[in-house]
Amino acid sequence: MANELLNVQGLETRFKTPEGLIHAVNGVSFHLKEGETLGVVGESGCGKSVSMLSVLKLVPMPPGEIVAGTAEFKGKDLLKMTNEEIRQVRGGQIAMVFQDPMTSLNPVMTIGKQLEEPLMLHLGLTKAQVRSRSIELLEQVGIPRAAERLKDYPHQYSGGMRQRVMIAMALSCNPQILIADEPTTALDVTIQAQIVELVIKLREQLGMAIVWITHDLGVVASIAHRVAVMYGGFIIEEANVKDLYKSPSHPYTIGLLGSLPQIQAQTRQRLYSIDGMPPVLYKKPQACPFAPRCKWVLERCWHENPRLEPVGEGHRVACWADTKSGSER
Amino acid sequence: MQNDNEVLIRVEDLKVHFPIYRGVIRRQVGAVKAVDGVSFSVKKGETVGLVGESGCGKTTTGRAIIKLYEPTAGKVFFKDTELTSLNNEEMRHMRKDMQMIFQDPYASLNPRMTLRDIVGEPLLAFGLASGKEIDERVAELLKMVRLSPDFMLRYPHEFSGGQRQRIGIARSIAMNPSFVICDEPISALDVSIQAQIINLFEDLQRDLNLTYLFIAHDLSMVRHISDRVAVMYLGIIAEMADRNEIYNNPLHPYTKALLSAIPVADPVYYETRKRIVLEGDVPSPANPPSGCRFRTRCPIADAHCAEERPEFREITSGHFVACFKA
Amino acid sequence: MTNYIIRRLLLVPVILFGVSVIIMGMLQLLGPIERSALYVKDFPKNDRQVDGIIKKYALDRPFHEQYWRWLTGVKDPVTGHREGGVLYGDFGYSRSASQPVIDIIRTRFPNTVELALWTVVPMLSIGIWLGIKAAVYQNTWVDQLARMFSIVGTSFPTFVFGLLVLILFYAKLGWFMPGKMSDWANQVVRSPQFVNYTKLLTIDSLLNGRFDIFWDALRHMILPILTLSYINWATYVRVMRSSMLETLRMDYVTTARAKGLTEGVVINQHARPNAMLPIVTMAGMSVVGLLGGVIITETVFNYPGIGKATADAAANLDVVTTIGMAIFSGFILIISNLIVDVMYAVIDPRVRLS
Amino acid sequence: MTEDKIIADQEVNRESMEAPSGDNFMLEEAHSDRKITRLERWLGPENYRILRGLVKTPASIIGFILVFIFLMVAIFAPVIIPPVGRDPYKMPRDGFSGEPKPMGAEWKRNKPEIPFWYKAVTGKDKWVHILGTAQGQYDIFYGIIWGTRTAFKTGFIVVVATVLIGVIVGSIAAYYGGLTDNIIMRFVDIFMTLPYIMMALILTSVLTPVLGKSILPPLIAMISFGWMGYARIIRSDILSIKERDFVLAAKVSGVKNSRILFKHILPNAIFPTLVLASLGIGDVVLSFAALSFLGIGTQEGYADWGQILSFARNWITSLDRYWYIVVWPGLTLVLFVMGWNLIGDAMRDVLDPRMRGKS
Repeated sequence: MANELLNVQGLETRFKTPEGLIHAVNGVSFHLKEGETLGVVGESGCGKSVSMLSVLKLVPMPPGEIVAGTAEFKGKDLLKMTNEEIRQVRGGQIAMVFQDPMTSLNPVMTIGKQLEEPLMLHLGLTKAQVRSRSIELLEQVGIPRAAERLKDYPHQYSGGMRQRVMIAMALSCNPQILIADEPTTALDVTIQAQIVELVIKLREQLGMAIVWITHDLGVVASIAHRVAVMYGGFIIEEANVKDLYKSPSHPYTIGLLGSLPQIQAQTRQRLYSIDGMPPVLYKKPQACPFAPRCKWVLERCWHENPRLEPVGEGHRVACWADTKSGSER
Repeated sequence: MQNDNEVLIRVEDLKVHFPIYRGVIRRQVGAVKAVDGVSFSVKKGETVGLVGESGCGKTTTGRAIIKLYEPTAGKVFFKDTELTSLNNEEMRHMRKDMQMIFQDPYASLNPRMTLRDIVGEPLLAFGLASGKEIDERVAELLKMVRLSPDFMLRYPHEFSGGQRQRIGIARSIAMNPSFVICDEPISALDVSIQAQIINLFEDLQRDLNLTYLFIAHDLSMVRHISDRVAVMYLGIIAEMADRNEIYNNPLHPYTKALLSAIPVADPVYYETRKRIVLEGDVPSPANPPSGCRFRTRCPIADAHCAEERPEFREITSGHFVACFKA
Repeated sequence: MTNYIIRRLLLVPVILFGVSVIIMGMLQLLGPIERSALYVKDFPKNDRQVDGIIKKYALDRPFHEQYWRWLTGVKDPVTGHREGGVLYGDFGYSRSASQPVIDIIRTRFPNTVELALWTVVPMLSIGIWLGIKAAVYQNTWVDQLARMFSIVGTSFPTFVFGLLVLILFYAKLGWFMPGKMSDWANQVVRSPQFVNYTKLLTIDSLLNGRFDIFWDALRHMILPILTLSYINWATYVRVMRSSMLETLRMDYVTTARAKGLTEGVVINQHARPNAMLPIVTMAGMSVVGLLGGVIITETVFNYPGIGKATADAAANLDVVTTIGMAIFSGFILIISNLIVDVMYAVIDPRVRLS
Repeated sequence: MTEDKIIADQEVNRESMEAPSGDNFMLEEAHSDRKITRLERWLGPENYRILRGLVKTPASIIGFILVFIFLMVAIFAPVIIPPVGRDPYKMPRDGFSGEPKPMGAEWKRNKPEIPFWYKAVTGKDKWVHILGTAQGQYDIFYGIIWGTRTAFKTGFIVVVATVLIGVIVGSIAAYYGGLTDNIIMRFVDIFMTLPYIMMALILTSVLTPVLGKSILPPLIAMISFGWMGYARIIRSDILSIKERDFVLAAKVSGVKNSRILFKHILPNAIFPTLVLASLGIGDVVLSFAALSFLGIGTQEGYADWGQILSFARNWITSLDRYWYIVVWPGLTLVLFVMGWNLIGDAMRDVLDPRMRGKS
């Protein structure tokens, strides 16, 4: 496809820990089109953050290790790039925003200094240009008195403001892709709404593609065009956002959606819950990782790991069972 | 249970201030007014939800009720007993009947004690059981929270977050309390586990006739489990009403904003929803704004709001609001 | 920050008071008669003299009176001449060195300062540099070597190390020697032509244009400097390594990398300034370490600084001198701790701007 | 689109999920796949991790071996070289000449009995000064072997005493808090301002006239100025544990204060202190040797490593000939301290806060 920006195939990443090898990502494939927002959803430890960090080779190595896969960005494999080449991509063409705005900014460096680094590095602006661009950026993300606040240190900003700075920093070089790694998880609901609103506004202005990683199905529904659900280091379902919420097809997705209370419901309904717990991936799953918790589980699920197969227009599911009928696909 | 109108807990104008020391000789220069005048009551058998953003004082309120923090002012009545005047030993005995579940399941269990010791500790503390009896009761409690009694001699680190939270719940119901404060019991858990724990809470309430004060920041979960909901902002209760009333007919501008900020797992919803996005951040509780606490972020505030603090008044039956404009 | 500095400054007299009380308190272990000998130049010859001293310094009185006399001294009612009084700079008379304690400090302290100054600079720079390298190349041979060096270093007692280098470089090779300077150099330095600008021999010799004396001084100082440095290197390498490792795991380092910054910028501009914070705190502690270190090092190398004076006095049970030295070094430590705290505040904006 | 429509949509979705809805099945499996040993159960996860981290690295194993060898030497000192005279800690002297005797010189006076191993190892019938003598004809080999006992003795006494004082003072400060805490900790600060070696030196020189020249004055001095670190650590550990949720939970469960302190707070707070303290033996021995080296403390001829080394101070100009006075006791001291430091270094790595919670 011509307008395909990023194409990741068969990505595998694992970590060495004192307890043994953790297989965090076990073969993740997805693509991202220009201007599109992809939501990546999953519970803690499902490998969603690690996959995205792997794409930019930001996984700490050691203990991390990218074992297999390709990640083609505009036709070039990011994973095969030299450190120097991928450095040019980071911050310039693909930028990231992290989960905890409290720890993601350098505490002993002014906001202004941290903002200007990518500008000078990737755009090669002069001092004066850098300054006016910094002020412009801060204003763009809604920070009042931007010129004065450049001199401030991160601890003088509130959590929401810091996340705005992080976004400003990420967008400073007009990246084609913004990877947002749970950017609102550490924030309060009203601040989260501010940030989501801001990103939607900036997306319209700048037209970048976004990968939005989160565990919150609600936030994804408000911002994503397409959603990938992850479990046990795999993508287990992927669909257009409306299709996914209207007709979830993987038992895990069904369970996740069912376990959320309905905000409109006037009477109390019992929540649907998934039994058991997410797996700890000391072994690379050879069968479906969700089988032990699945209510549709079939004999086949215990031996063979299903691959993502299309079930509808742009809707792919990795499951042996047809959740509509309960029988094998 | 709605028929039973007996009030179990009544909080009257509760204040908890933490002093701030500064300067050369560490003089007290002010106080963090974490809770600054909160009144509400919880009826027997019901669940009252206490929601608010971080720093609004909801956890402090919960801890002050059970006297983990000493209240600065105000009164707390449990049944007929006034708690703030009790001494430590008297309060210790009250805790047979009122319990608490903590937020972080990793931090709330002593890593050096077995499940038996953890769950059985309240029994031991009140000298109600010993030896075999404790084993039997602990096994029973573990079954009630759907954990295998075989786990009795294991240590907390062998369990996942959800399982640990079950252990904490088992401990809290060991003495058959009538009132349990749940302090953000699900916010540290994964989505798929949250529903398990919520269902467990509902089952236990039904089986043991428990009364809950359910503290959380997740409005949709609070609405799901609560009979009545109180919304806190910066140390005060902004609005309190029946669960459907507060969601269908919010009166306080903060409640409205909070409700519109809830992420709803439905993309279609966002095509029509009009969002109220609040400007700015929550002010510091050490230096709260004059008059109405919310006026600095309120879209409809006027000069009057800065001068006077709005009274927490009943608009319609059971619907309380602290706002002049309501 | 001004508030912070004022608070720290106000603490100085409090700590000094505490230090002096502890030191004086130790003296209470001795009886009044034994203590009376500590206060005077000549050992009292008969009972009347002893009684006189006890009366004069209130040695049979409660502790606070003794302490007060010790602080302020005694004014002779007839001559108006003051005797004793730490506050007036009278630390008593050193029997082991046959001169007033304050004179020992005056003549010998510059020597110790010279030694310390030469030690601190290489110690800090090499220690920090090696620690960072070890952290950045964690688990490579650089790291292993640095760790080994740090463990061996911290295990080597100063005096063993000092004696070993003496065997090698002095007794066997004759390259460097103990003491402060050769006899011929001593004569030159004492001559009126030689001007003592700073009392630091290495600097004064250069200012006087006497490169031969500078070289001589250096030959005497190299072994003590090495001895004082290596143990501190070892500690700095270890602390810097673990601090750097911790910093490299921080989110803002990942942010810096995600911005596309080069590894050099990430390490030198983002990680290092943060990793240095604990080092600044440690610098205060290493002044304590240095003061302990000079006692032994100066003794081993027969270097005439206050450390050797203290050791000699202690070996001769000359309590007055040791106490004078302790008060003096307590003072130095409090001042250096103050400087370290202020430095910390300057480096860390979270402290500076609060 | 209206709200009703949305709800209807969701109800449609619900229907497609025909599986039983949300009952809690009994959880039969614990979370952890790992086999959990009895030792781990007993120590708890944190302490088990510390212990495991300790025996895993090669450096700490070398450390343990070194310490073990020294322990054996201390225990079997009388077998290695039988004591001479009434006080075994008094180094036997072969005459009164100042000049040290070289290694292998014949031992003429005050010889110990010949132990069983001697002939087999050295091939000689009579005692020689295996490692030479120090000034005053003190036998260095004897001093090193019996000095090992001195080292363990001093190290053990000082560590136990300082930890005891530190834990008591630190717990009192942490438990009472407020003004008590403030006063105690300022006191600790003041003690910590003073350079350790210097204060130990002074107190020893004050105590020596009172108690006489023996091992006692330096021990008391080192205890007096060595406890503050432990007080600080235990205080901060107690304070951090005190705020942990499980302590609050115990309080809410109606547990009495004394039980909270002894069952919940202390067991979780004290382990790092105890482990670090036991490794402090190396430092204590080093300081003790330094005091001896400076010529204060024990009486001349007492079997301790620092004292043998101090003899070298008088022979600095001829150390090329008498190197053995420095090298053998120096090497012994270095190996002893290094043994403890190797364990301690591994310990510091495991106790490092950034490693916590990683398992």
